Amino acid sequence: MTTATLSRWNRFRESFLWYSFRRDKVAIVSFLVLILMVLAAVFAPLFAPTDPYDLAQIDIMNSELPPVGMQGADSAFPLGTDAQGRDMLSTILYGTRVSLLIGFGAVVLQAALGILFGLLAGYLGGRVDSILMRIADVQLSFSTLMVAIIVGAVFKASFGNLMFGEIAIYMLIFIIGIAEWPQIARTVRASVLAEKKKEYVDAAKVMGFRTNRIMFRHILPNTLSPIFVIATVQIANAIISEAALSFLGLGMPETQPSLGSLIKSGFDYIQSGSWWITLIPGLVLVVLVLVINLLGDWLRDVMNPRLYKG
Amino acid sequence: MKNNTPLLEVKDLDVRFAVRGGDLTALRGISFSLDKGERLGLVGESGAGKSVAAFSILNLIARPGYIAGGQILFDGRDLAAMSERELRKIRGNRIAMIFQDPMMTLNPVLSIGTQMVEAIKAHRRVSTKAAREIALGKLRKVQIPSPEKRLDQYPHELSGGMRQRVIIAIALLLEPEIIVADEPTTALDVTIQAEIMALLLDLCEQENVALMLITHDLGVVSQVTQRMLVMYSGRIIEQGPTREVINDAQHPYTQGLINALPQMGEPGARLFQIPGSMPSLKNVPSGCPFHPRCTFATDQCRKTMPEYVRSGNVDVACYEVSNLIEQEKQMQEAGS
Amino acid sequence: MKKLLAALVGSMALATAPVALSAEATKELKMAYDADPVTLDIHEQLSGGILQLSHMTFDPLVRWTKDLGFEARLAESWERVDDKTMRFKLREGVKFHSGNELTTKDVKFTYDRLKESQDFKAIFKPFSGINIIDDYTFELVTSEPFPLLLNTATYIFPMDSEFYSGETADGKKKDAILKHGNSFASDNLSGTGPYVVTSRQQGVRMEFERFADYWDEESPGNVKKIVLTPIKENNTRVSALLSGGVDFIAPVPPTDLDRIKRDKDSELVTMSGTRIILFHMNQERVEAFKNPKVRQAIAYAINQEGIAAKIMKGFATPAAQLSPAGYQGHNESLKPRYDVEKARQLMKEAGYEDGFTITMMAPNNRYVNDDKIAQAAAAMLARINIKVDLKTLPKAQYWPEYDDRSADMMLIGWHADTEDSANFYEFLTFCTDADSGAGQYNAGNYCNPEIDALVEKANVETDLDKRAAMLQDVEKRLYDDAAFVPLHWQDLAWASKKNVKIEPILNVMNFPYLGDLVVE
Amino acid sequence: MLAFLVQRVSQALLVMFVISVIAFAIQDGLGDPLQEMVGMSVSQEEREALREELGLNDSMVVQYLRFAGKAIQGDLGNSYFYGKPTLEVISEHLPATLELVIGASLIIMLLSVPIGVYAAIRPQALLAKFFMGVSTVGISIPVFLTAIVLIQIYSIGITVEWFPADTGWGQWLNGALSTEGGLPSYGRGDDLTHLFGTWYSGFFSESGLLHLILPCVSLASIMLPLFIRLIRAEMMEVLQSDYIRYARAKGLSAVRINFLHALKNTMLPVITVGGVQVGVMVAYTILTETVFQWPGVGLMFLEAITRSDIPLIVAYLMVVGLIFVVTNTLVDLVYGLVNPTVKLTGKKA
Repeated sequence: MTTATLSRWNRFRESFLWYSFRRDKVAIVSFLVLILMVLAAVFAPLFAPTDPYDLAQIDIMNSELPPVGMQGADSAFPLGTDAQGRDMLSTILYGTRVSLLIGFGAVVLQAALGILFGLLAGYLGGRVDSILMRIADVQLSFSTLMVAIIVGAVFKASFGNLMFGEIAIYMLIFIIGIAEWPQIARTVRASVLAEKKKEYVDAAKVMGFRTNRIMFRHILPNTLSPIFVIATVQIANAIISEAALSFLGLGMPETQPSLGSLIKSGFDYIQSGSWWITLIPGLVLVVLVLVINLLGDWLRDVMNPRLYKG
Repeated sequence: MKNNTPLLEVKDLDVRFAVRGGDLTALRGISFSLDKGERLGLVGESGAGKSVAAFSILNLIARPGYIAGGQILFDGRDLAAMSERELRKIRGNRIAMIFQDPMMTLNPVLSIGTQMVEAIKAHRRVSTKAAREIALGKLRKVQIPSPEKRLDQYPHELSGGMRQRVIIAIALLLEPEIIVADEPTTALDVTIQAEIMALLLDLCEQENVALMLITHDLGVVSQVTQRMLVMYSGRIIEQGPTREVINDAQHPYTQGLINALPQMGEPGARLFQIPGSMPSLKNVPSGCPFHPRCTFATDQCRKTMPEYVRSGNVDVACYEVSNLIEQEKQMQEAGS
Repeated sequence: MKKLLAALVGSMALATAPVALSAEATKELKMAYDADPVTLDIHEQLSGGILQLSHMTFDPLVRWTKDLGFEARLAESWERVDDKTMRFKLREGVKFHSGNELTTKDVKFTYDRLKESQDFKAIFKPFSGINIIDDYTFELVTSEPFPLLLNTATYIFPMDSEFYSGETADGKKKDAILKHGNSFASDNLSGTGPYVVTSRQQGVRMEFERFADYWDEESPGNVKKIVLTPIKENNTRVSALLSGGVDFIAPVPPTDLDRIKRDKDSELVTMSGTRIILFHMNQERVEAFKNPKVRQAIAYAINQEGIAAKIMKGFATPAAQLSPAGYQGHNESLKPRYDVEKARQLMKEAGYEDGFTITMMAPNNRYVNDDKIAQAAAAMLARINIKVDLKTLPKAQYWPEYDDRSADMMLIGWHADTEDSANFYEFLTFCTDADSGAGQYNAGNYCNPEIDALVEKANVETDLDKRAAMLQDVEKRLYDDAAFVPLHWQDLAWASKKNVKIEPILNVMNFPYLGDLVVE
Repeated sequence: MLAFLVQRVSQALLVMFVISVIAFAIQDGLGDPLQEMVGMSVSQEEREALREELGLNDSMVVQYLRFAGKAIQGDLGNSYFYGKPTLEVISEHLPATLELVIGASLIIMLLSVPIGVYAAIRPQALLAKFFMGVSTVGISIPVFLTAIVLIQIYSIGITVEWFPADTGWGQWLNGALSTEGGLPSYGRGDDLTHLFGTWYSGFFSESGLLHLILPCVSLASIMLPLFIRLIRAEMMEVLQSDYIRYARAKGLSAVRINFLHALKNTMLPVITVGGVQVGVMVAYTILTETVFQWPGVGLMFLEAITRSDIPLIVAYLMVVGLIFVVTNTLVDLVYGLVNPTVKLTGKKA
């Protein structure tokens, strides 16, 4: 039975990835929950009863209503309302969208920078490697918070304050992207150093391929598995970093809340009665990040060839 | 040379790997024995199950492999059924192992001294000083230059050959009755291979230690071992005294192996090659596993697994051979 | 390098004091404010924190009573000589922490230093001089007839002139006022107040001990030692009280009021404050704001009661004017006028039926719930088609933006230093005039010379009733002209363990007289 | 070895230089320090005079050169708010943060090694799966949420009445779950023992230790899960290697194989990654210190930001940059000691 040229779909169905996914209940549940949340977030305008960004719909008089099921609840607001009288359900949907946008956006930026610098440092080695790694060290000594303060200040200086509302999302993606690219760069560099020793790289050199063709067409595909693994963890980290920045008042503005800034705005109320303003978005954030981390774990065990034998 | 009870007897050993889509059989009911001081060779292409056989002796097969059936009798007790605690007393003490790649066998972060002393203290109640003395003795025995310095060095500071000498020294530390060597010289460069193999042979003879040598190099087998087994796809297809098997190979596969040796052909002629390749464990052919590559294959070979038949001192599992023997017997009866 | 924790500040005072402590001062008090004083030099900065420290370690000539009256402290009695001078009789036998006697030379020293201080010199501008009659009588003279002389006298905390004169070991003048350096006065203190500072670690802890020789024997206070810890985070400060870590906290955020009421062994005290929170509508930036109808429409659109009830949790008094109750300028007849229909109608009359877009800015950590108030206001304006682009900033970044008037509507809170209505108008509604400093915080660029003239006249009117009528008339005109959008007066709240009787020592200016605090 | 140290010192100086340049460049974006120093009713020209006096009106380059000139002699300027040299202010607050990081690191080391190794040896065991689950959830909860929950439960105390109080087991469950709290929820306590210079330690007094518990647990809650998963993954990989199989072939005991042969090899990558995380942890202290009012450099930095006390901000960024380089160097040294295959100057890829 010679291996017929299986279509891409068959190859996927046959692959170990699909096989272990089917058998790993945790992975299935996490994946479904993630898909559910992403869909709910993307189609927020459809599901959300009210549009939290349209200030006219918000009435201060029904602020801090408890979720349905507790006394004093109002059926129009299933999950209750926040301090401003905004419907929690719709604000959370929009907030999840913002958080996911920031999470994925930041990681895409991190991956782009990380892969580029990681490949260059790993493959070229020598002076390029030490320079890039020094830059990475300097970068790592800036925690996300400091980068946020610095970039925030530069943005304000150049664009002035009024523009801040619209560009907050892109700025946060830029901040978290800049702050954390060394993590991916180090991983890529480590696996490139390992791959570089292998014969197929010498074979490619012998065939006279140009350096960047070797790097991107040959070495990069082989380092994809660690990148995938760290990328999922970084998405979870990015969402948590945004929440931390919002807690310190450097994240999203109140008018366009992300999950993090929702938690922050409810923070004062948590111990004084209306605990739901912080805890419900907090719960959503924890579930979202948990699901991504679980998928990351599963991916790591599947992708990591060495563990495959175990 | 054969006294009545063999030192080690393997009966119908079955080893399987629990992998996706059902179990793969790596060893299909193999049986052989090893006498005191005897040197036995296991030969076959890679993937025939040689290493699995070696590791199963001390039940060191890594998950998901497991011993599915059969017995490994040593000193009257079945190692396959023994508890981990009991087995630990035998490992390294009465049966020692030598792995293939010296670069990977020694723990990179522990000194040679530590790794030798700990082996002794695992089985003998001796002081560390006494253990170091024993270690030094063994290092001298394997002719390592300035052994005292070696004890405090780390594996990465020694060459491949030097490290294999250390590993042989470790194997001999507790005067074991059997050494199982899994391709001990394959990873070394050619010049050192002969030297190390000679050292191993020499020491086994001096210490009267039985040697079970796993290799794919027929040259080494013919010089070092007294008996040999030829394995193919998890089964022993031929076993007997090395001299007889090499000179008068019965099984077509063994003949193919021997003809493939370069010195047998005329200079400049194309080397002989056995057509096809070793079947993967996932789809082992029916009947005699060699039949797709065998020129003498008949329907019978394709349907059922041939039984062993004795030809001289050699046991062979091949219908063609058993038919030839049958015909010879009939001719002798007819002739007499 | 000063030894930090055990440094005895103003130690000479204790060393010489007689050993016998007044028997009843035995209790210890652990308290937490949201910040600790930035310096011990009470003339370095005019802020709530420094004035609270002054009342603990110094005594003023006169001090406010609970009902905004005056109580004699170091000045035993006073009488008006003519409409420009007031004669004061100093109390005798009062000792400083350093053991020196209080005499009029200390008052003169303090007066001169106040005239030098960058923060206080504005308040003492009306004063032209001080005449020393003898050791225990002096006169304060103003260049013009000045009705608020006593109000300002509450800021004079006589300092120990001898202690603060001369030079320190390394040649620095002891009485120097240094804004950003380390002056002698910022680390050492000798006053007449009930407490001596025994140790201080900036931002971490501050310890006070009862002054054995305190002149006010009738004071019921029985607290021997006070430990002040600054706890910035509201949540943590309230948790510290509830978990028994501290006995007295201030301020208490509105969100935690009922949690403290529910807690059986703590007690909550609230009072309506005198700090007005309001929005300015910048007429120069937005053409529509020039039209009084539009300003009134906005005034009608804002629901002060809703904000006070829902956001401030009933912890603020809705306002329709600047002067709070108790101030001369307070005009009873002015009530908040929330009526969305009328607001829409006014917008139609002014021709802005489909509204317009404006920018709004507010601080997010200066006043209680400042960012939440701004958000609520933005939502209310959206109902009359005024689309608001809101931006909230930390106070350090907000004030430079405020000075540059960089948004159409800006939030500000104001507390009159002189506890008198005129101060509101001078800073918030006067036509802006760079050199005189009038209207410095008038972010609305509102200018009504008539009203300014009326206030000037009131400032020199010594007959209090006439003055009150004038000031109330000013409030009415500002109300009719909708010069700004008043929101509420921020209430004050303190909380303590049940056995710490804080209610009697608290007042509207938020200067707790801890010297008289009784702990059961 | 010397070359290695010289290289690291030069890197430290480079890091600090870059940070100071960046910090100065964004100076005016950080707000106006005058607001905090002056009362509301101070007139405009008073402020102008003060601004002139502080040299705030000079061009950014002039200010930076003046700063750099003094910085070389170790004087990083005076903090506007504290009125004292910034280095003195930082040295007063640094011990509190270091004690927090030390406490959290101890918790992490004591817990992550045993749990990580156990989860690697018996990945299928229920307890291992439980630990892994808890660690994954741990990573997903932001630190300030953990901190509040800890304060509510262990400091203020919660009374649980979910279960029917009339039944025996209900009462028992209610009792078991309720806590009276009592653990301090803010500050470092009042009885600190003086070690040296400005280091007042909380480790040596009962009240000091009590005050350390909740903040250290909160800070550890971020890194603990990361280390558990790292040790588990690394250990499982090491257990597959030939030298472990050889160790078993030598008949060594399982304990010796796991905790010497395997663990020593496992700890190598954990040390390098762990070292980097210590640097990151210093940044997380900002959140923990805010919630627990812990007088460390984190809280000081945050207040400096709200007061835009620029010299203090610049000094803090440089000191944290230095701490990061120092921890990196220490990590490489420790790595060199533990991993014999690495000469002290080289760094194994």
